[in-house]
Amino acid sequence: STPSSDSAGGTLVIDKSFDLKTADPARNFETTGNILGRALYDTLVTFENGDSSTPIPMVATEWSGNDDATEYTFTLRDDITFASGDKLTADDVVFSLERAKNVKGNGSFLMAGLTAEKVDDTTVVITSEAPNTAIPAIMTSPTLGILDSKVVEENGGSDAEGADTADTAEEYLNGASAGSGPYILDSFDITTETVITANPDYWGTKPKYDKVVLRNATAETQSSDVVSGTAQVALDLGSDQIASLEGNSAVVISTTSSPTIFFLFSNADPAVSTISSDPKFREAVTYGLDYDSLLELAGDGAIRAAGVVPDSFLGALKESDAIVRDVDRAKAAVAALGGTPTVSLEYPSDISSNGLDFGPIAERVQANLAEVGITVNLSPSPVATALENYRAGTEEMGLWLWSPDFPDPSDYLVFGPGATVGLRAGWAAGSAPEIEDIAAQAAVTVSDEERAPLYEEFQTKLNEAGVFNPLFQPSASVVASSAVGEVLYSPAFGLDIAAIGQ
Amino acid sequence: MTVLDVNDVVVDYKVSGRPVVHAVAGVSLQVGAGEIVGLVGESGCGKSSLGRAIVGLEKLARGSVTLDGHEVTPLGRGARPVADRGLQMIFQDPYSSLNPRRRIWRQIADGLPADASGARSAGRRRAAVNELLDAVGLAASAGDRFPHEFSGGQRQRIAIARALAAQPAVIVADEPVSALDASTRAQVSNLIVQIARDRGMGVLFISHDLSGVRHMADRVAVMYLGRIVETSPTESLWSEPLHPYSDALVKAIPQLGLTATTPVAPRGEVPDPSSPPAGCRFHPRCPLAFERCLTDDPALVTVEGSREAACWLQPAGGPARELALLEA
Amino acid sequence: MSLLEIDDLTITLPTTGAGRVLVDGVSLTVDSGQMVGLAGESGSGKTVTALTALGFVPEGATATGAVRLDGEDLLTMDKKRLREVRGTTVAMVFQDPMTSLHPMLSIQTQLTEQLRVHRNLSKRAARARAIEMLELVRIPNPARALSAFPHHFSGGMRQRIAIASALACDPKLLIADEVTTALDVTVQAGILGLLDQLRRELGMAVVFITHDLGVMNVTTDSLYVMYSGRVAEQGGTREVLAAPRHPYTRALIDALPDARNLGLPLVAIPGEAATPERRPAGCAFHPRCAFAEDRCRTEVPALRDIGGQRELACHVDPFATVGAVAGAAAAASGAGTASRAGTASRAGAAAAASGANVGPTDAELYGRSSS
Amino acid sequence: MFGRFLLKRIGAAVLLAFGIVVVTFALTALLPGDPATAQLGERAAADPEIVAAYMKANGLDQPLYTQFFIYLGHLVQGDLGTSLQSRNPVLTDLGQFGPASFELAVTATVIAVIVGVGLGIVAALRPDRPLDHTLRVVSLGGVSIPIFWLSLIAVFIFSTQLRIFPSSGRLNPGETPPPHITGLYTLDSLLTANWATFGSAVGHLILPALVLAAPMVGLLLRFTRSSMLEVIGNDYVRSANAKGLPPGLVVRRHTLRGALVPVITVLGSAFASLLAGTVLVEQIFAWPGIGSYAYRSASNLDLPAIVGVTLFVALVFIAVNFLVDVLYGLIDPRIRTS
Amino acid sequence: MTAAPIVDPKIEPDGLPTAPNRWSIRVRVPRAWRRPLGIAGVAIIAFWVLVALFAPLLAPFDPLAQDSPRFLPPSPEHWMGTDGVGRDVLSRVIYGAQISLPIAVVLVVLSVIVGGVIGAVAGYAGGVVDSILMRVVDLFFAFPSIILAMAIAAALGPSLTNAVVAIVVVSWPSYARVTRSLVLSLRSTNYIAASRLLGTSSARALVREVVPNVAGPVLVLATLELGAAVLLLSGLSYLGLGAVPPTPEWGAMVSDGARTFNNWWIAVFPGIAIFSIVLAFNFLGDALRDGLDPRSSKSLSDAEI
Ligand SMILES: Nc1ncnc2c1ncn2[C@@H]1O[C@H](COP(=O)(O)OP(=O)(O)OP(=O)(O)O)[C@@H](O)[C@H]1O
Ligand SMILES: Nc1ncnc2c1ncn2[C@@H]1O[C@H](COP(=O)(O)OP(=O)(O)OP(=O)(O)O)[C@@H](O)[C@H]1O
Ligand SMILES: [Mg+2]
Ligand SMILES: [Mg+2]
Repeated sequence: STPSSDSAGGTLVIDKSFDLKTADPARNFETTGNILGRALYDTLVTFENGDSSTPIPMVATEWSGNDDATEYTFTLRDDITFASGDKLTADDVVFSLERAKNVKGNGSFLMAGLTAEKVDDTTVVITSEAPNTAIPAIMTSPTLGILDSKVVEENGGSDAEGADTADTAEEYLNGASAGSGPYILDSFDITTETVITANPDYWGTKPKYDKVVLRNATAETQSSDVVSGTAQVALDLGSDQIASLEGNSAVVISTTSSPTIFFLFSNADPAVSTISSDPKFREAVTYGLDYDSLLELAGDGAIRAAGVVPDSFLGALKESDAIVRDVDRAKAAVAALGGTPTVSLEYPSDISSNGLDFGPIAERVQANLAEVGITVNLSPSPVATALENYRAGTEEMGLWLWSPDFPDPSDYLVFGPGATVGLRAGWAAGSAPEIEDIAAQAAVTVSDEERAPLYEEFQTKLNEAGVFNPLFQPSASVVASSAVGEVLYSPAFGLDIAAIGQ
Repeated sequence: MTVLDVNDVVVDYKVSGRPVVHAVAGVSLQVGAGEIVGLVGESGCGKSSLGRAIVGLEKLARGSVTLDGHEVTPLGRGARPVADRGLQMIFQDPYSSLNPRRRIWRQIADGLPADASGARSAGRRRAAVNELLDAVGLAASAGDRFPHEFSGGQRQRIAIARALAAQPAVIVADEPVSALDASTRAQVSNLIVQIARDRGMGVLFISHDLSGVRHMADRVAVMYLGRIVETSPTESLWSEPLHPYSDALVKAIPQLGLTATTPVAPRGEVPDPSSPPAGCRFHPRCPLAFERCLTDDPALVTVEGSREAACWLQPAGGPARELALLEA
Repeated sequence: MSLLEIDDLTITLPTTGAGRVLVDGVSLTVDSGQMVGLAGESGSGKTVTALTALGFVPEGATATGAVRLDGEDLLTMDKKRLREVRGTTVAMVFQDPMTSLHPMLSIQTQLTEQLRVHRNLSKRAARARAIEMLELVRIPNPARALSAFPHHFSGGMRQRIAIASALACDPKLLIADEVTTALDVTVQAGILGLLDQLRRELGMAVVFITHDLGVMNVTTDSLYVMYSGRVAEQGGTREVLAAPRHPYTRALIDALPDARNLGLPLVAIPGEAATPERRPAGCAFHPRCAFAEDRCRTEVPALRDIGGQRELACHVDPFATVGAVAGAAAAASGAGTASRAGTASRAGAAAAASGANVGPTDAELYGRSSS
Repeated sequence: MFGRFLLKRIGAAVLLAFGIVVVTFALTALLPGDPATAQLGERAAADPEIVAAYMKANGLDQPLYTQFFIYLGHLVQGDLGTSLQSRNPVLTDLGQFGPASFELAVTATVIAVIVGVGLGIVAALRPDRPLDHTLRVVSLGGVSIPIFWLSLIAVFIFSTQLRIFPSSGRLNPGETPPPHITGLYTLDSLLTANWATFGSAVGHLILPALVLAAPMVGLLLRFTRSSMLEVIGNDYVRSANAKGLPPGLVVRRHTLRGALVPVITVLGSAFASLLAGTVLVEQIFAWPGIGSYAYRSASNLDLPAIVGVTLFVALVFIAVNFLVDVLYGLIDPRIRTS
Repeated sequence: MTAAPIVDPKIEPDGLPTAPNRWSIRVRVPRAWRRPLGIAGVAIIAFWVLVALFAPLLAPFDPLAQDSPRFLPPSPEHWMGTDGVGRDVLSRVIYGAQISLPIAVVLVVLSVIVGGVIGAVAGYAGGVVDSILMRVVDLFFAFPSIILAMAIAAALGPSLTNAVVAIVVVSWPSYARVTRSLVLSLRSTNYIAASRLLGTSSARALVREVVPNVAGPVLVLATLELGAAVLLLSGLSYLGLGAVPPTPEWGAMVSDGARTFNNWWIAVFPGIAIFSIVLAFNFLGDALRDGLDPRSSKSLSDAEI
């Protein structure tokens, strides 16, 4: 029963701290589900393993957009068959995309404003209401994995409007996969482990491992599992745990920076707090934070977030553009505020990202700001409760993270005033017209050359406003047993299982 | 002069899932001032239940208890009416009858009537307590101690002192000496007799020890299975009992002396009080039982002088018939 | 050879400081078929002494002397043999029938287990024997009783079952420790009758322990009166109780309500009983004794033969002659009169009624002289 | 007699279950969190349409009292609702996680009984000797040790360092669970003669069960000892000794039988509280049981699951107590007949 | 007719084996403590009380200062090493005593008050009042305590105060049960009956006669429960439902250390602190229980589970 990993055809055990909810790609939008979805379903386009900058062909061999980025045409392969024996056609693509939109799941927003239409059996056109250069990038999302429409419909699936109640295929999809990906679903369990086996009829490069076990394990156990050989790949080890594995010949560690951004915000809504909404306070925070000491907590491989857009994305700010701590300026700002400003900082206490907990970061923030005369009371909550306040925009200060929904800087316009995340920080529309203008412009600009400076400017202005303080991008590490070799972190999907050992 | 009049008292115990136990099934009894009335009977016949019912610790299912002409009410939530406090009780177990956490004198002082002025001078109360302690033969210094520092006999004296504090007209003493050693038993029995005589206080002395009762009581009531079967002056009961059960009791006592004979046990076992036999309750064990006893339940009637009996062999209004002769 | 011979038994419990002597130089013999009584106040060592006849010594205590049962010394016997002896040669019945039977085991188990162990009987044979035993102790419907549990029986019946259980393996000696104390007089009379009958039918010897001198008087042949771990006086039961020689025996009798002292206050023994922890030097009874002399305070009186097959441990022996008794009575009676005034009429009636050979004045005498 | 007893018990259980549903619902009324936000993703939660659809789909748009009555209606039909997290019927989840916890708790109990009762007897047979004093310290140590800390140390020593036992889960990764017969992997694999799985299941079970047993060992040791001592002092044990019975028989038949009743009470309560108390251990050993389910449900505001788990554990508590009473009856005839 | 007592007038309270004077109360309580485990318990508790009182003097560092390197193993400078944000673990363990001890006491006092009053009322009033109150107690007993605590803590948000509330909610029933059973057995005692016959009202008898007798056993239970309270509190903190960072609470510290257990010192030392104080309370409670009379200790052990 010991999993063998040295030879092709063996079993691979991957430790992951589960946030799995469903195996129905259209309803999934969590990391573990993405890893699974990536292995079970093909998407129109995808990314090279370890990369998230340039979409590459998958089901679609080629694609092109019109000039104002409102219409993209995808040409499909015609040699893909599903397990049922049916051929993958444009109908399946349209069904899958429309279904993802209409089931109103966590990932449905990807298709918001988009419509997929079949032109012929191998051509699909996606139109957008507004210019949207991110469409190819969006199409890489495992949420938009392509299902065997016939099988899914037979099992209660629907792609029509009202699918949120009409579609009942989830139960079926939790028991069997209806895709054309490199793996097929063997057993699905959201708490212990989910097993997939190689798809014998896969049209692309055959994966190395016949059977892959995705196993739910806490970060604490992952490290001992991968050392002892219980698991071959560990995905959630934080830098502190990795540090203890350094030099261990049994494992290979691959570290890159993750596109996740940890950020702090000070609520700009005077109704929530007269202190945090004061620009002087924001200045004090912005210059009072000791970004280097925070980066230290994030560990080796983490990098300073100069702006909200992560470094690997178009339009990211250079590290040299990042805010530098200026204690005097911060103190002066505090003095201008008068007294000892006291605020409460809320953060989710029961989740971690890339092995990083929010607690120590919050404690450090507290210590940093104490140095410049700001008293911060920490208010950790289970994420379920904290999210409620966060999303309602009632947190005085918050410590959160943002992971890209798709690898395009447009995903970061939500930080603008009046946008989703901006509102959570009490930053109402109209409170910073200049930034809003830039954001609006960036959203509709098609060419990369023009887009990049716009996003840079957007971020610089965000930093100046100080509502959001981007802290760092943590490192993303994958630890694999040396028999498996280096396993790359995938910024877009978390992990590309089929690519392991290739 | 009768101070305590117990009239047709019934005490029931209801335990869910079981038939009601008539622990006391219609008992009438009088105690005069300065009189010591013994109440004897086998274990479980309802002596304690009757005693507790008399002082108000048990609810009466029927009947009444009258003290000095006014009816005594069972204890409620509130404080007991002053008039009822003339009835006090002394319990069998000297260890559970005193609060282990309170000093003796405070426990005794609880019973002292409030001063006329309402003022409760601690000094005066303490003096009263000392007097009571003296009356039961304890040094005043005993008042400052806790119960665990006393032996069983001393505790019973303290319990008596506490009961005396309320200046009772009648004390119900529920086997006050049966838990004590023979020699201590003598001391406490003597004390009770002396106090009753000195203070003109009635005593209902419950006991299963007939020879002890013989020594103290003026009159003895014999109880069997919830009923009183005979009430007689002590010596009459002893020398010529009216009821076969009284006779059996007397004969069962092992005696001292060179000529003492082996005691004789009545036949049979004590029946279950929840399902007493029909007719006379004693008939299954009675050597003299005849047909009528199997069906009709004899009432307690005055037989001769101050003697009462509940037996078909002893007709109301007497004369008393000697059982030994009937047997022969 | 007597069935049970206890010879100069001393049991000491080593505790920090002075050891506690529970039993001090007790000698006792029981012949076959004899019923021997042990009397004395609580804590005088009756139970501890009797239990040595089963080879039981209190946990941690050391016993010196000898306890010979059928010639074998139980104190030096090995454990296996001791177990054989228990139940077969000697058996025991305890005071409280409510607790001496196991509440959760059927009567059958409790009656047959020793038969199965000691006699190697089959289940069926053991059962037959158990029925026989229950019949012997007059339990109605024995077959049904076997499948019942102790709580189904009244106190008297339980005590009879306990006796049946003790007798199952035909012991030669039965230790009955206050077997009637917890029972009503009527039930007690039944048990006493039963014991008497069994002794006659089975020829069994009994060591009978009780506080109740009345019970002692009518049941036992010979009597040992113990005080504070020592034998105070010993002899034929009726003789001892009718004419006690030890002041302690006398005091015990005088404290009993009886026809002799009817109408008189009962006479209590002053002071508290000596305990192993606080045992006075010399004669342990001397602080409570009206006749104590200097010698009593220092010198432990030895048990000596006083004729009539009686033994006494008292230096003074105040009741040796009637004359001595009368003299002491005269000396003390004056002081006693005042308190008696209230009960004088009853006392007179009682004196007339009293026919016992110990006159009421003796009792008064005793009470007075101690106060 | 027994039927009446049973009926009374069932009545009490139903009343208690109702009380628990009421209290849990009342509690959820206090919860500030919004289950929809807790379950929905970042973007989805920002879309009021999706939120509304979600609320409607899960009946969360109704006022609480309506939800309560709807829940009660379903409850009497044996439907505990659907978990918001797993989207399985809560009953299905309980069916999956219940046996896991049960297996763990039963194993821990068995270990604790063997060790605790055994040592308790040893201590009672030689009271106030050095061994007894040592065992007293052991027992107090057992009930004093923070179980989460003990778990961590056990994992660190036995899994990470010595690698004797696996640190998490019920089986090796990828191993197929035995066919579902009882849901207890050890038992199921035994029943299907699946030795490899059995070995793996046992290997995974030992460490958490040992840790979980530690406080129970302490409790049982102390209770057995004091209960034994109390019984040893009883006349009926003296009687048995006076009958010359062999010491083994006296202990087994007389002493132990009398001493067992209080021990069984403790055992019953301890077992019932174990099921609820596995939260910490299951958390650390990644044991997919009721405890971790409860923790996840509580922190994700998964109301149907919270109510379901609470109800389940309470019913187990009642059932175990009932079992204890029945056992009493078997051991103690006085209770059987009265 | 004079009232000259027939009985020996010189009878004095005898000296029973216990000390025969009014010192008895003072002599009796330490007797339980004199057992070796009792002494050990008292000593450890005293140690921690002193540590808590003099924490500022004893702690070598500020427990909140993050100015040391992270993850330093134990060394002469940092006896217990440093944690993940560079705080001195020893100093945090020392300051932790200032949190765990007073909170455990507050917790137990609150539970005793709530449970004691409810139990006493139920036991003394009897009848319907008793039935209703006891059904409520049953309900809380059947309620899985940690789940209840989790739900409460999750509902009200993690904080020490809320954890205290949660623990009180789950722990008062055991006091209610003990108090009730003690009161119930006392209610039928003869001294209560005697006192009532002398004219004491039932409420007054409860206060004057019952409460002092219940106080002892409840105190013992409370001592034992102090340990349980510390455990439950640290358990909740471990789950992130109790103490809020950067509070140096022991359970929370173990939880911090659990993530990187290879830096064992972060979790091990606070764990030892918890263990030692709980053990001490149990030692003391156990010794005190030995000093109780059998009946009370039986009600205690019945309730303890
Ligand atoms: N509280 C009670 N509940 C139910 N039954 C009771 C209660 N108290 C007494 N009984 C029953 O009532 C009957 C009479 O009991 P009671 O105590 O009055 O007898 P007693 O004559 O005092 O006996 P004893 O000599 O043993 O003290 C007994 O059968 C007893 O079992
Ligand atoms: N197992 C024991 N360990 C220590 N001391 C004991 C033990 N058994 C009895 N004693 C002590 O020995 C003394 C004699 O006790 P014993 O039981 O023989 O007295 P007794 O005459 O039978 O009294 P009772 O009439 O109360 O039964 C008492 O002081 C008692 O405390
Ligand atoms: Mg009675
Ligand atoms: Mg004895």
